[in-house]
Amino acid sequence: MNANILLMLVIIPLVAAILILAIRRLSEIIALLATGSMLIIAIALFRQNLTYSLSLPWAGFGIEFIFRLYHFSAFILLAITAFAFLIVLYSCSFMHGKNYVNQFYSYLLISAAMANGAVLADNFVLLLFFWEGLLVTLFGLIAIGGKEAFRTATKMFIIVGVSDLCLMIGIGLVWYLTGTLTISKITVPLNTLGCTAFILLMIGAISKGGSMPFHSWIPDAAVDAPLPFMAFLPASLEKLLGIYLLARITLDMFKLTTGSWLSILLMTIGAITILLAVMMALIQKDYKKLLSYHAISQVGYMILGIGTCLPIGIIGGLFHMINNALYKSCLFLTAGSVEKQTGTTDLNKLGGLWSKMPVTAVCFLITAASISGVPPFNGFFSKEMIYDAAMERHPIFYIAALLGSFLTAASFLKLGHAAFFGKRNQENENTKEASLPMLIPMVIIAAICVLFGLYHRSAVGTFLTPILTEQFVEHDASVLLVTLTAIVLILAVIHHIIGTEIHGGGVKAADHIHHAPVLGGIYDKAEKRLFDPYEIGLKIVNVISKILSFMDKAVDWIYNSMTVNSAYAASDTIKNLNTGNYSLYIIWSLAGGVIVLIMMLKGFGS
Amino acid sequence: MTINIIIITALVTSALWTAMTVRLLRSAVGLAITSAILAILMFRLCSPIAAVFELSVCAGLIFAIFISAITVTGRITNEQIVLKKKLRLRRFWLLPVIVIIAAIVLTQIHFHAIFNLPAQPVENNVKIILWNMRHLDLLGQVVILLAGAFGVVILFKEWKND
Amino acid sequence: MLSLFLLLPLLGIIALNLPYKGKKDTVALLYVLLLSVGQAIVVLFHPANFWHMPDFWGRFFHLALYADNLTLVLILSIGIVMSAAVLVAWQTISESKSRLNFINLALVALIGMNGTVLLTDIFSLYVFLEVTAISSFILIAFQRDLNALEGAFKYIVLSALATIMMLSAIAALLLFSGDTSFASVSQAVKNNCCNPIIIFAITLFVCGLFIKGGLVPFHGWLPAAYSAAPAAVSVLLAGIVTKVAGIYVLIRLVRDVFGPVGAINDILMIVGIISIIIGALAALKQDDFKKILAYSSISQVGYIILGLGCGSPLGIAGAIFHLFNHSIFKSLLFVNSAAVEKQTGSTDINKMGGLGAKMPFSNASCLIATFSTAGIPPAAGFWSKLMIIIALWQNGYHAYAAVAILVSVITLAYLLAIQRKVFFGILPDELKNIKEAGIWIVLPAATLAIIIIGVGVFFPFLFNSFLVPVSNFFK
Amino acid sequence: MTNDMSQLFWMCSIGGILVFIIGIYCILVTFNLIRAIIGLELLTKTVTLFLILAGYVTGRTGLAQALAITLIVIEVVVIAIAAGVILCVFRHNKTIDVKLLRNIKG
Repeated sequence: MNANILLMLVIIPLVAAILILAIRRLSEIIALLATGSMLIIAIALFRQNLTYSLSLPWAGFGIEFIFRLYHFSAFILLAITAFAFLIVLYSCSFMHGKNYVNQFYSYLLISAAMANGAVLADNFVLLLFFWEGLLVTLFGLIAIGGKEAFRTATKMFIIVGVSDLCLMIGIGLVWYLTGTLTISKITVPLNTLGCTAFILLMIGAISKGGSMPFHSWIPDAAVDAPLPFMAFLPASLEKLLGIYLLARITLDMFKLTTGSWLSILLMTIGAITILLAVMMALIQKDYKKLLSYHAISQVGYMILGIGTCLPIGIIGGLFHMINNALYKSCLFLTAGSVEKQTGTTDLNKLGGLWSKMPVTAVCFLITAASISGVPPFNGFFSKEMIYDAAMERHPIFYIAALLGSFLTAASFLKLGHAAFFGKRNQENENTKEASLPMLIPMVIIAAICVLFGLYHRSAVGTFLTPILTEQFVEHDASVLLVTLTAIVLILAVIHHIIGTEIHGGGVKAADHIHHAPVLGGIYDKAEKRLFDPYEIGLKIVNVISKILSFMDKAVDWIYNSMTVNSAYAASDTIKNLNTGNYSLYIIWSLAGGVIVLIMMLKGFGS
Repeated sequence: MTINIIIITALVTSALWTAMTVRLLRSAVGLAITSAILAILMFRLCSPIAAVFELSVCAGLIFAIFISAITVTGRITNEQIVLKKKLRLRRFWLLPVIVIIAAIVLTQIHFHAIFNLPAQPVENNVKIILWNMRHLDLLGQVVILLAGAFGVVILFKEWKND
Repeated sequence: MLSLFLLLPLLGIIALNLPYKGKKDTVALLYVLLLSVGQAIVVLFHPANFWHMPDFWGRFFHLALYADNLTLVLILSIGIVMSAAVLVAWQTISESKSRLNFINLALVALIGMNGTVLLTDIFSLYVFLEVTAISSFILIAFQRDLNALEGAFKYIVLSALATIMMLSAIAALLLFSGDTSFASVSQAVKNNCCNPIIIFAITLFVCGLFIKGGLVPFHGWLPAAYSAAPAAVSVLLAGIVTKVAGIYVLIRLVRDVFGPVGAINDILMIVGIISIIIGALAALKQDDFKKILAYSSISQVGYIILGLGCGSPLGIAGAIFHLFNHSIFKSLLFVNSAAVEKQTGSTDINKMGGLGAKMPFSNASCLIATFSTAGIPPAAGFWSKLMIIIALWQNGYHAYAAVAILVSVITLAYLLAIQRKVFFGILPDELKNIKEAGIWIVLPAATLAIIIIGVGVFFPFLFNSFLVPVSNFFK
Repeated sequence: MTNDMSQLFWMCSIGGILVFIIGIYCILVTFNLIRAIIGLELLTKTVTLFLILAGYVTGRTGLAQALAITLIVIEVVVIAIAAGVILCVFRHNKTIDVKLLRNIKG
């Protein structure tokens, strides 16, 4: 196969996106065709398992257009294209009849193109180009949700923009340190500057992944943006990209070792993200919002896994990445089905849907079990690997991860209970199962979850092990850890049952945590977005801007009175000097000549 | 040497008169005289052909141009001259002073220079030099004369509203 | 075949003035367009056998002509600006006889300018400067408008002063060189570089050229002449005449003939920076479209001189490039002013407003020229200014570089004032029925705008193929 | 010989410089356009003198004469054009007063 095929992965969706904008009526078909053909190309490339490299002349100055395909990127490509295809399929039904359908598809395809490009890019500037392109489509996808969505979009734009700026500076630093922009050739020593560069790049990567503290736009977007967008971008695509980049910088470029403090930093970020986000998730009363906090929380596991710098942790992190992409997108899709069929995602208004929407309910059950780490679903195995690695580094990380697991399970018990079981709401009597194009992607993803769980060894062996340079032999999970996990899960169930008993209802099963003495206050503030770095930043910026505006006025005044007025005064003087009398002009010329002569003779003297 | 000094003094004097005299017509005559004296000086500086040119063109043609210009713009009456004399004197009295001071200062400077005399005898025949070696200048002259003709046609053309 | 640059226009003048009847003005227009576009094309496509072909006329005439890369740049600019000016004249002058007169004089100016850039003799230089100057005097005065006459007279007086300075310098140089060719003058200056008479002569010559080029404080005639001249003449005068007569000659003499004698580089830089500042400041509070452009011209010429005075190859290349750019963007601005003047009958920018909607082409091209003048990418002027500023910085003239950058802001301010007052804002009632200027104004404006953008965008290619050789010539 | 030459040169130069001063003064001070042109003419005389002088002292009278002749021809044309401009001004203003030729200011 020709290496030019790599270009097709970017060109096909772009062309399709333009076509969709032009031909409104055929948007679904074009999108399906485009994503389908991309998927086929990606499968073919993955099966070939070769390393391709494509280099085209571009801007010069070391900025080259290089695409490089190897095992890791082929795998990510496969995942991206597969998700793109499934989500487009789902959207065919979900988005039907809504406004901006063609814009939605077009942005979605451009996002896919940009993501493909970013994964394939072997040059940092090229990567940045696609990365920023993704930012733009992200903005567009959120913004088509409506007026409130525009605010969220702006919020996202600023948060991601700032972290992308960090990425840019980091790239600049790397360039300065190594003298090259070709990613596969870069090896950076971890001295002070190297560490700075790593942190900057890491910020870019994990903020794309949605880790704390760059997360706060995701829950907002969950409310405002079209749902397939959530399933596609924050749930799967962004995680894939962010973690892909994180893995590449930690594994290939900086060669982080277990001894480095950066590893601890990563693990700490991971652990904090897991805990805080899942705490927030636990108290949510909205299907989509709850999921979106989990989307943040799960990133923590991946960062924790990769941050351990142990083979098993890295493999676990990457495995968790793909697993999370699977079950999280499926979960969002079930949310979409519920929203489409019942018209709401408020958990208080839902309930007892399992008999009405059995397929959705089964899919939800499988994926919820998966995310909670119930064996034998895939989430269990990846989490076990991360636990293993975390335990090896320090028990505290393990405990954090395990606690996260407990809360995850608890929150999903609550979600499932509230949405699909329990008392049926009167309004939902006439609810029907979702349509086929919506069910197919859910079922496929749920099936993959089960398959990955059952055949986790071969999945890891096929997809992930080749990424590592060193030999990795998967060993059986340690009995102790599995036992602890099981205990935790059982505890979660018990907690849920007790909670339901106390508060009388699935939705309120976690209310005692919500209203616990200290936590209650914190939760209230968090709900009011007091802890949102963006909001805090806005306040700070407001104060600074007031100060600056005052200073600006002062400077303006000085500028006006000094510079402009003096320039005008000088201008007037010059105008008045030009009297129109040519004798005067002759005198100027002669005087100028005399001065020039004196200078010449002085220069000649010296 | 003495003759040269006399000629140069005469040149300066006539130039001064040209500048100072009240009547424009006299001024033009003064210019012609200055040209003639310059021509004499040029004769003495071994440049006869240029001197003839100077005499015929400057003392002749340019004098004619000035005379015609002065007649068109109108000659002034005697009363106006009396009136103007005082005003002019106020502006021009400084000129002879400056000239005399400059002359004294300049004559005090001891000037000595070695000039670059040609090693081999050079062609000094004006005709040969002008006609054989300076074609570009001749071309320029032709073009300038053409331009002058256009200028005269354009600027001296009768005015329609006259 | 270099003599064709002089002989073909001469032939044209003679043929046009033969006594016969017919549509002389159309023929004349086509002929002068053919010549000026032709000379631009000859430069651009650079057919080797044209430039190196032995001169057929050389058997009869001794025209010691010589062309190097600097000459080529100038020939190109002359061709472009001349064709623009002639087209504008065609639009702005309606009378057939006046058109013919204009074209005759334009041909004279063409001979003068081509001769000036091609010749290699310091006295012939004077002759051809006079040819150029005399044709410009008549061109300024030829509508016999009182203001134009005033401008012409001031130009005549100051130009005569410059001529006399240069001739005295030639006489003084003749004392040492014994000949008037560039080579022997250069040799004489080299051999007697410490002689006060030589220094004096060079100073006189350079000051004469400062007057011709309109640098502060030698600039008195320039605003009057530029602003009072008929529209088409302003294009010609501001675009190319003073650039050839003053700036090109300055570059040629200072670099090739005199060499860096005494403090000449310092003087060039000081005069340059003073011109930049004074020109820009004076332009700031003008009400007259053309006068703003005239002062802007002074300021921009200052940049050229500054680059020249900096002395490094990059600086000189920047100066030459800016010379080219200046001739393009300044003629474009004057074409725009011609369009506005033709349509509104005035050049007072306070009486205008909102013309942008009515005259979109003029507006857009004026904006492009503004960008080029102020040095905003991707217009061509950005690169030349950048080159000059980098050259200044590299040679340690940080203060000069800073001032050059600062004045760019003032440049933008006064040019945007034109934009704001003329093209934006509210359309006065008396200008409601205004239309875009005719095709012969729009066409050159569009072409010049395209050249500016094209040169700006393709600058990286031009840099190596075109500009580096130009500066290398001086080594 | 050279000393004599030197002396003659200097003497003529003094004459030229004095005429130059007179010419410049004339242009600067006069209120009459025609006299301004006469001043210019005086300046040109100086230059002619200088050229011839330079040719004489360096023994290249032929070249100097050729240059001087060219100069004289050009000078006539310039004077003619200037006179034409003055006549046009006279037709506008009915006077040739310099003070009325100061419309373009600033």
